[in-house]
Amino acid sequence: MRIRKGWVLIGIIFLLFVVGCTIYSRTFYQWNLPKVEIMAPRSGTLLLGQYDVRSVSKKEEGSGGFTHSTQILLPLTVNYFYVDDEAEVTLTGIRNSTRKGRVTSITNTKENLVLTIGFHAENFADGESVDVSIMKETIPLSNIMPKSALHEDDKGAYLFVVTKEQGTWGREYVVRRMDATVWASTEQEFSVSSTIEYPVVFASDSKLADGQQVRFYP
Amino acid sequence: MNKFLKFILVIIITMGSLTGCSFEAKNDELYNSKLEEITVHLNKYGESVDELIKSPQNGNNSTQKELATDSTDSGLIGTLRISVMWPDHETNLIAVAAKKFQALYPEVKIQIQFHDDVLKYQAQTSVELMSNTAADIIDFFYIPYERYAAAGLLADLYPLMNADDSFHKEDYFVNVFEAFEDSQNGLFAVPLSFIFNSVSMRQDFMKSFDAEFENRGGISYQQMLDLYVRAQAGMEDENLYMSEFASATSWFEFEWDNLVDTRNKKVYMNTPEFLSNLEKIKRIKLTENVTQTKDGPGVIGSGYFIRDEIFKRNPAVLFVLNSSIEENIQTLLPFHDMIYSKPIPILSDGMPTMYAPFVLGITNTCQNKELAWKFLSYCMAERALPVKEVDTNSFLFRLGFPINKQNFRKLVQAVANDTLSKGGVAGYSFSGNRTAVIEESMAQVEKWCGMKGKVMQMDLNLFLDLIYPDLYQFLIGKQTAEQTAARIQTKTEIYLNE
Amino acid sequence: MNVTIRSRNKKKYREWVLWLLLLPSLMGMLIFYLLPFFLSMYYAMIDNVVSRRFVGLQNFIDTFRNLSFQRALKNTAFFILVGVPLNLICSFIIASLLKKMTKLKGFFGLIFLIPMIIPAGAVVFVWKSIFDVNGILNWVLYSVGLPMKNWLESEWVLGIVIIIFLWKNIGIGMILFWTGLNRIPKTYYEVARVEGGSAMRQFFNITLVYIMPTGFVAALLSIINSFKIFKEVFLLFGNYPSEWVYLLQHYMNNQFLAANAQKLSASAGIISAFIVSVLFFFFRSQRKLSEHFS
Amino acid sequence: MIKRKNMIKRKNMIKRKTWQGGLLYISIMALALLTLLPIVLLVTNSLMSGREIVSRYSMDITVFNVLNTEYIKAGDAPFHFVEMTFLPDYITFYQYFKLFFKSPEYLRLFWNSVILCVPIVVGQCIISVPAAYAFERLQWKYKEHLFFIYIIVMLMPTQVLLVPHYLLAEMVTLPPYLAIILPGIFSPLGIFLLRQQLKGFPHECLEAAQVDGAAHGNILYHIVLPNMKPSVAVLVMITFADYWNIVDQAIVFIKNVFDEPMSIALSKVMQNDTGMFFAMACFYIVPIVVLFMACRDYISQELSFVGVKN
Repeated sequence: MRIRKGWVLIGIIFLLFVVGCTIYSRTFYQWNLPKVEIMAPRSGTLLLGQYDVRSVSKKEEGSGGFTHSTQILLPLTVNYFYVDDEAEVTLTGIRNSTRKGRVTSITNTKENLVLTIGFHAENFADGESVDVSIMKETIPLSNIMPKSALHEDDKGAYLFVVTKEQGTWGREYVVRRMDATVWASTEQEFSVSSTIEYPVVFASDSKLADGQQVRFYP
Repeated sequence: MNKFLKFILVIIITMGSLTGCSFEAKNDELYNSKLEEITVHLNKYGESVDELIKSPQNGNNSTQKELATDSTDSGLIGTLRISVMWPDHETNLIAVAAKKFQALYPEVKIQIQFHDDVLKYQAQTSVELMSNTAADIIDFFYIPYERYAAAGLLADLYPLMNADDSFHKEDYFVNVFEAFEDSQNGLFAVPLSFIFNSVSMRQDFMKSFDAEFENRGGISYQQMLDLYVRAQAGMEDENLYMSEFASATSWFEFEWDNLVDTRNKKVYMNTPEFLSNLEKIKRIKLTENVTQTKDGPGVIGSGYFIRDEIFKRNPAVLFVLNSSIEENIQTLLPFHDMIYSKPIPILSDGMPTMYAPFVLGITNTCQNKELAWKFLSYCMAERALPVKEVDTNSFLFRLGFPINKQNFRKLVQAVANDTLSKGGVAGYSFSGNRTAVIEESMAQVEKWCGMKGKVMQMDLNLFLDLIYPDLYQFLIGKQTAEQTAARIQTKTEIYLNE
Repeated sequence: MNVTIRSRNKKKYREWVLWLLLLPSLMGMLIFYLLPFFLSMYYAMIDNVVSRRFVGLQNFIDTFRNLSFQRALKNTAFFILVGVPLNLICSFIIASLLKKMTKLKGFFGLIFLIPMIIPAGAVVFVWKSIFDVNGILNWVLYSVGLPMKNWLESEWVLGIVIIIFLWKNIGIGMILFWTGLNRIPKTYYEVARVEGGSAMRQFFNITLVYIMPTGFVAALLSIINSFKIFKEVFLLFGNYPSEWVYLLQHYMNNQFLAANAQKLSASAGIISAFIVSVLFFFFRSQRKLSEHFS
Repeated sequence: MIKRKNMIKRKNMIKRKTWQGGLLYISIMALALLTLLPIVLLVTNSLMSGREIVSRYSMDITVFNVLNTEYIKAGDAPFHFVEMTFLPDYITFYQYFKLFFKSPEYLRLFWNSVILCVPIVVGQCIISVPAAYAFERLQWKYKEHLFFIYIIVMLMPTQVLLVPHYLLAEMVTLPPYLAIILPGIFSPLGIFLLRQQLKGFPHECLEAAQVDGAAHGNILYHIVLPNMKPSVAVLVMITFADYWNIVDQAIVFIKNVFDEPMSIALSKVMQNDTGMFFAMACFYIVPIVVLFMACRDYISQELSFVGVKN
C-alpha cells in the first residue's frame, strides 16, 4: 500500500515541461513576434484625375449664360466628372488670361466622353485655340492610405489595424482584420468609407492573420 | 528537493518578465504617437466638413451650447454604479456622458464596470440582482429585463420621470416610451435609441405583384414570405433571393408574439399554418455575401450605395432590410434611378415593430434613484455630437435613432448630408436644392418615427436553446415539419411554465 | 480521592482539546454552508427581494404546482429509480465476474475506475458523436438496414443519460462489491455446498444477505453521484433539453439565470427535503440491519 | 479402470473450466474495452490535424453557429456519417506544438486551474483530518445528528449556495479566487470520507494510548494518521477532480477572461477552434490521471472499509 513512485515522477516531469513552456512563452515567443510598420491614415483629398487638353473655343450663347464654350474629349473610363464642375480655360500662349469655366453638359460617344465647358471671356475671338485644364478631387476625406495597406481575399477587401488589447499577461498589441469598402482609390493611394480609429499596418515582415500578436519595427 | 525546484522557478519567471517589459516601453510610446496623430486628423477633418454642414444649416445652431441644467438641483451628491455591456471607448455614450456629468456635478462619483462576454454578463447580473449587490443602472443588452421586472427587481421610471420637472416630455419620442410599457403600463426600461424595422422592395416586382405596400402603412413578415413564395413560383429560373435578414431566425423573431401568448402561458406552434410556414421558410434563398473587388480607380460606393449597384447586377433580391440609419435615409432621398422602394415598416399584428439596441434600467436596490434618473436623463438629453465623422456618432447611439428629438435631427441631418455628398461622388445625381431635400427627408423620417410601435425583444440565447436545434435538423432535411413543430411546442411550453 | 478528581478534570481537559480540533471545520461549515442554507430558505419565504414581504410556504406551493417543476421532478425521479439500481446490479455482476478471475484482476479493476476521474467536458464530444443523428449508432443501424432515429431528441434520451451515468459510476460500485464479496468467509460456502444446496440457493441466502451493508453504501454513493450527471446533460443539451431529460437542476439553473431567487431557493428547499428523507430512511434501515446481523 | 474414468471426468472438468474461463475473460475484456473507448478515442483523435477533424465530424458540432446561413444552401447536405477511427489517416503533432508553444493563453489558464485547486486540496486535508479524528473521539449526545447535518449540507446543489457566497464575498470584499477557495476548503465532503474510514478503527488501542499519557496531538500524529493515509489519498483525488472541472462558481466570480480556469476554456475552444479541442482535452486530463495512477492502490483498499461494521 504505497504511492506509485513511477507515476509521481511522470507527474513532476509533466509539470516541469509546462513550466518550461510558460517561460518560453514569456521570453523567446515575445522576442520573435512578427514585426509590422504602422501609420496614421492621412486626411486630405485624393486626386482622382487631372486632364490638360487643347481645344477650340466657340462664341455663342451657350446654356447657363456663358459667352463662350468649348468641348474636350476624355476616355470613357473617366466617370467622376459632373455638371457644375470647375475648369480653367486659358488662351494658348498668353499668360494670365485664364478664365473660370463650368461644365455645362456631359455626353458620350462610342469611344470617348464629351465635356462641354462654358466660360465668360469678352476678348476671346471665335475659333481661338484654348488650353482647358480640369481636375477632380474627392471631397476632403479622413483616411487616405498607401495601396500597400490594402489586402484582399475571397471575402472582400480588408485592412490590418493594430489595437492594444488585454492579453494573457497584461496588455499587448494585436492585429485585427477590418473589412473595408474601398471608397475612392488611385494607383498609389486609396480611401475607405468607414472611420479608422487605430493605426493601420502598411508593411510587415511576415504574413499576418487576424488576432495575431505583433511588435513594431524600430 | 522541491524547495530547490521552487527557487529555480521564481528566478526564471522574474528574469522572463524583466526582459519582456523593456520591449514594452519602446512599443508603447511609438503606438501612442501614432494614436495622437489619428485623433488630430479626425478633429482637423471634423472642422473642414463642419462648414459643409453649417453653411446650409438654418435656425437654431445650438450644437455648441452645453445643456446647462437649471441650477436649482446643482447640489447633487452621491455615488452611482453602472454596469455596461460595451467596451470603454469613445463611442460608448455612457462613458462619455459620465465624464461630462462628473465635470458638471463635482460631488457625484460614477463607477462604470465594462463587460464584453454576453454569457458571463448575464450570469453576473443575475447573481448581483439576487444578492442585492447589483449596480444602480444596468445595460439590458441580451438581458431578459421583462423577467427581472416581473420578479420586482427593477424600479418603475414613470414616477421618477414625472417628478423630474427639468425633463420635458415633448423633447422626446413619447410613443417609444409607451411601446416599452409592460402590462400594468409601468416603464421599467428606458431606450436611449431605437430603430423601426423597415424593408425596401424592388420597385419592378412591386408593380408586377400590385404589392403597393407603401401606402398600406406597412407589411407583415407573413405577407413578405407569401409574396416571396408567389414570386419565386412565377420566376422560371428560381434565382429570386432575399437579403441575409430573412433567414429562418427572423420568422420566429417577427412572429413571436402571434405564436406565444406569455400572459396565459399558451403556445400555438403545432397549428397547420405553422407547418405551412415552416415549409415556406425552407424555400427562402439567401444572397451570398457579395464581394466588391478593389480593382479600377474611382470605384465608389459605401454601404448603402454599394447595395444598389451590386443588387442591380444580382438577378433579383426581393426584400432588403434597412438595418441602420443610413439605409433608412438613403432610400428616402430623391435619387432618380433607385431600384428600391421607400422604406416600408414591418408590422407584427398591425403594429409597426421596433428594435431597441440601447436600453437602460434602474434597479430597485439603488438608494439614490433621483440621482440615477438625473444621470439617465442627462444621457438622453441633447448633446453636442463631438466628432463630425458620422460613423462614430451613430455608434454612440449603437446605430439607432436617438430618442431625443434635437439629437435625432442633428444625427439625421449629418447622415443625410454625408449620404448626399457621397452620393454625389458616387454618380447618383439629383436635382433641386440640397438643404430643401435634407429638410424634407428629415420631416418624413421624423413623422415616420413618431408612429405607435411595438418592441421586438427576441432573446437570442433563448432562441439558441429552444428553437434552433430542431429548426436546424428540419432545414437540413433530417426531420419532418410535424416532428419539428411538436418538439418546439413542448420546449416552449416548458420555458413558459417555468 | 484527589486521584479521581485529577482523572475527571484530566478527562474534562481532553474533551476541550478535541473541541479545539473540531472548531475550524465546524466554523467553516457554519459560515459557508449552514448559514447560506438558512439564508436561501429565508429567500424562499419572502415574495420578492426588495419588498421582503413574508409569504411563508406560498413559494413552495407555487413551485409544486408549477408544470415544468413537476415534469423535472418526474424525470429526475425516473432517472434515479432506474439508474441507481441498474448501477448496483451491473457493478455487482462485474465484481462477481472479477472475483472468479485469477490473473489480471487488478488491471481490469483499474480500467473500470478510470471513467470516475475523467472530466465531463472532455468526453461529452465522444457521446455526442456516438448518439447524434449522423453518429456511429445510426451508422450501424443504417448499415444493418434498420430505420435510423434521432436518438438525442427521441424518448430514449433518458436511456442515453443512464448509460453515461453507468459508464462513470460502475467503477466505485464494483470496488465496493468486490471487497464486500472477499469479506464473506469461505467457510459459509463450504457448509452450504456440503448441505447439497444448489448454486442458486447458495447465492440467495449467503451472498445476498452478507453483501447488504456494502450494498447500502454503494447505493448512497451512486445517489450522491446521480446529482453530478447534470454537467454532462448540460454540455450535451444546453439550458432547455427535450422534455424527457429536463432535470431538476435545469429548472434551478434557468431560475438562477432569470434572477428569480424565490423559485430557486424554494425548489432547493424541496430537493433538500427529499434528500433528508432518503438519507434518514437509509441510516435507520442500515442501523437496524447491522444490529440484526451482528 | 476407475483411475481412467476419474481421469476422463477430471479432463472434461478441466476442459469445462477452461472453456468457461475463456468466456469469462472475453466478456470482461469486452466490457473493459467499452469503458476505455471514449478515452482511447480522445487520445488518438488528438493526433489528427484540424482539417481532418472537421471533415470527419462535420455534423453540427456547435449549436451556436445560428446566424450563418450556409446551412440553408446546403439544404440537400449529403447524409454524412461521423467516421470515427482509432488511427487517423495523417498523424501530426501540430496541435500539441501549437498548444504548448504558439498559444500562451492556454498555459496561463492551466496555471489558473492549478492555483485554484492546490490550495483547496491542501486546505481540505489540513482542516478535515483533525476534525474527523475529533469527531470520532468526542462523546457527545448529538454527535450523530451533527454528522447527519454534515451529509445533508454536502448534498446541497451549487446554484443555491452561489448567491449567498456571492453576497458574502461582496460584504467582505474577498478577491475572486479566495471566494472560490474558502468554501472549497471547508466543504464537508472531507469529514464524511475520513470519518467513514475511522469507523473501522478499533477504539481500544486509542484508549490504551490515552491511558499511558499521550496527548491528543501525538495520538493523532503517531497512530491515527498513518492508517488514515488511504482515505486522505481518496479525499485528495475526489476534491482535485471536483475543483479541476469547476464551472458555475468560476463563471460568476471571476471577471477577467484570462483568470478563468481551464474547464471553461474547454467548451469555448470546441466552438472556435475544434482542431485544438482534442489536444487541449488531453492536456486537461493528464494531471488527474497522473494523480489517480499514483495513489490507485489506496482507492481499492480504502473504499472497501466504507460502512462495514467493525
